[in-house]
Amino acid sequence: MNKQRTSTGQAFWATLQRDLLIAYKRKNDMANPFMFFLIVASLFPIGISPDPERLAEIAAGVLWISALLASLLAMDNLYRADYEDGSLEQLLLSPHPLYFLVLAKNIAHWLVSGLPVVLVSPLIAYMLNLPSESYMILFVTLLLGTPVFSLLGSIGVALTVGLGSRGLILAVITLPMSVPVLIAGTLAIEQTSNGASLSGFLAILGAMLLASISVAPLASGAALRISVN
Amino acid sequence: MWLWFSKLGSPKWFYELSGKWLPWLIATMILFLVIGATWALLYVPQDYQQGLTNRIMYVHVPVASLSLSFFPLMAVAGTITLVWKMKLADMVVKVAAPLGAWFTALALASGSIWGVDTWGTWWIWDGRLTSLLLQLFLLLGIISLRSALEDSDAAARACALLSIVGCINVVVIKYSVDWWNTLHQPGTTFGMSSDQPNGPEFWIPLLIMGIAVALFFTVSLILATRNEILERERRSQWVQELVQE
Amino acid sequence: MTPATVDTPGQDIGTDASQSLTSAVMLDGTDLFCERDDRILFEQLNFTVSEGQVLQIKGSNGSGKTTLLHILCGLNDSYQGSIRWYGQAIETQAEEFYGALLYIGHRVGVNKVLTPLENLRWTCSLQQQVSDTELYRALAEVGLRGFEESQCFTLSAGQQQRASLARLLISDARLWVLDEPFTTLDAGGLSLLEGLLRSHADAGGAVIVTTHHDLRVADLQQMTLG
Amino acid sequence: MIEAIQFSSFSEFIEMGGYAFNVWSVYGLFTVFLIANLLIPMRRNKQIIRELKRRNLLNTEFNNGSTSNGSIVDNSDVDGEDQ
Repeated sequence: MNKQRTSTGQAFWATLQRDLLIAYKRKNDMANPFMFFLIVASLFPIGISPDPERLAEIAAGVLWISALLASLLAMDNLYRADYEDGSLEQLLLSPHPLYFLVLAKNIAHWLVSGLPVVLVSPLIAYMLNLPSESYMILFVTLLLGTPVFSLLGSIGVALTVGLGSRGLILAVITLPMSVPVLIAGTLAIEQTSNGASLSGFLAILGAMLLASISVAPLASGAALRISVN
Repeated sequence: MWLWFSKLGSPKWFYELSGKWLPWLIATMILFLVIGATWALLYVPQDYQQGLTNRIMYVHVPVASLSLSFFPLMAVAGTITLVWKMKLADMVVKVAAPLGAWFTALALASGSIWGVDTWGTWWIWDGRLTSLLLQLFLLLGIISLRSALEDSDAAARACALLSIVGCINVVVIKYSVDWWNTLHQPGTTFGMSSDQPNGPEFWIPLLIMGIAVALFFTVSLILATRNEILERERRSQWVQELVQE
Repeated sequence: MTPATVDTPGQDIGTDASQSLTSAVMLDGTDLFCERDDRILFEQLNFTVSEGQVLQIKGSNGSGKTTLLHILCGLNDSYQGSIRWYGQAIETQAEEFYGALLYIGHRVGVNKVLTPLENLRWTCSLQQQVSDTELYRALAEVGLRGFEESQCFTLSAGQQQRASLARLLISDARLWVLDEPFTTLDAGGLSLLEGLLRSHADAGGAVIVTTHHDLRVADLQQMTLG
Repeated sequence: MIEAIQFSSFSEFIEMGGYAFNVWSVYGLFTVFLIANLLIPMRRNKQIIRELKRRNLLNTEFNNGSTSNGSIVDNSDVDGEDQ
């Protein structure tokens, strides 16, 4: 009868593995944000101008905004299935701190929806004629910034998971919150191309990432409790 | 202290007390408004740069600075809602959001009207206006979340949480927008911040208008909260007795 | 609006009823009050569940059964009154309480794209370490032999329910809280679950269950809401 | 400290040194904002009280007519004092 309790670390891994497994089994859901990113980013040259110089000017902003929108689109299925099938209740009733379990879900979600976008961003950057010395900066800043989008978005999804039509509310809640990251990310690319040093921007983005890692899962967890209530 | 706190949490107590205070508050508010507006419109000297548009400052500055107090207010009330489950605090969170949106919208409108002549355009992505705009969006998000959630208890807590998160976010947004703005417009001393009132003939009427708008903020918050109390407590004994009178 | 009634029917099957008199009170609630959107679901509700007892909660639709279960588990805290775990407030010993609690809700917590095996592995690992042999054995015992590796959306509702009930075989949780576990089960599943409840109670565990099914267990308490 | 009135005539005051539109539209918006945020809640307050009164009247009539239960308030024990 007496069995070994899992440590919080084991529960964290189990949750991470489970969510990655679900994502693997639902490849469509996984591909959608990625496709969305590609399509949105390629709409800008069509909508604004194919002129390489003008594109180079807006490329950083286009990439960041597309990444933000793709992350927002992907957010919706972070907790919805769990809410509908009751797994969320199991998550909340676990003896382990909810913080780590929510963090595991957020990490899994970012690995599936955020990381592919980051990885493909240099390709889009090339198509948008971003100066080649900015590729690395774009890549690194997106790598630091997109997890923040996921973590912040997670709060919004957790608050709205019980709602029937949540798409727009989620956007209205989440997008303004993402502005600081957007500012830091685009400024980093723009200012370093003007000769500023990168480290300050990385420090700011890193600080934002750390702050949201430490606070956002707590808020998401509280929001999930409210939604299940 | 604790007794006072729990008493304050009682909607009935608040309704009765605020009923007694309201006439006085409204009277003081009108007094300050009349003095402040007359002074601002008639007596304040012309600004050497802006001419008579400096009269707009006496509306814009108090409204804009008070609109910055909504998120802290909602965050404090939201914390009380979450921790002590005080109903009155949730009512404040609920009524403060639309009121804050009105304040922010007026601050934006007066700011852009003021800017028409200084900037030559109705809208400019000025640091202050941009962060006010984002604050307006956040407030609208809270309002729409409230209306979307059917269960009142869940709505109360969800909005309380979002207010706290939003409050932290507003601060971060403010700093990052300022930073963004200074980097994009190096060396502009253009705009409202350069025209600080410098003598007492400028700032005393501003102070009076500031007090007037703060009183208005209090009065309108109390009025809205009182209605919310009546609606939520409509089944309770004391509301029934009140209605019978 | 009427206070909930608690009565213990004189059902006596197998074990000695006096056993429950000496056993410790596991979970008790005093003076519980819950109101939802201006409607009182229950007030002055008292209950105790001791080791070896099964508490059956009955009530018409919308009488607050699920809400009560959520309150007992701490999923819902918009209530007044006190709930104690072995005589102490739950908040002071949350980790022990949640380590000893097994809850299966109306939504059973089975992800549709995962297999029963993967589902079971995750839900169990939130509480305790478990080996694959145990998982397979449990799934076989609830009648899912051969379905371990098929995705849950291909299974029937009853089979999904069984997949969730397999947890009962693995878990060493002392308190089971089950919300309408019988609804989608067939006759075989019914007697299987009843057997599980009986052996859990015999081993000193406690069960709180909402159902209208007539339970045949030794130490049964019934409570009707609404 | 208080300077003289800045305007020599009323029409000059209205003109606001050529900024009539800017200044007066801001003050106009401000006034509308003040009045709206005071009058609307005040009227709403009266409206709620009227509505509650009417509902009570209906309740009493209904109760007197159908059952002998004279209670008006259905949840009289909920006093709103609970936190």
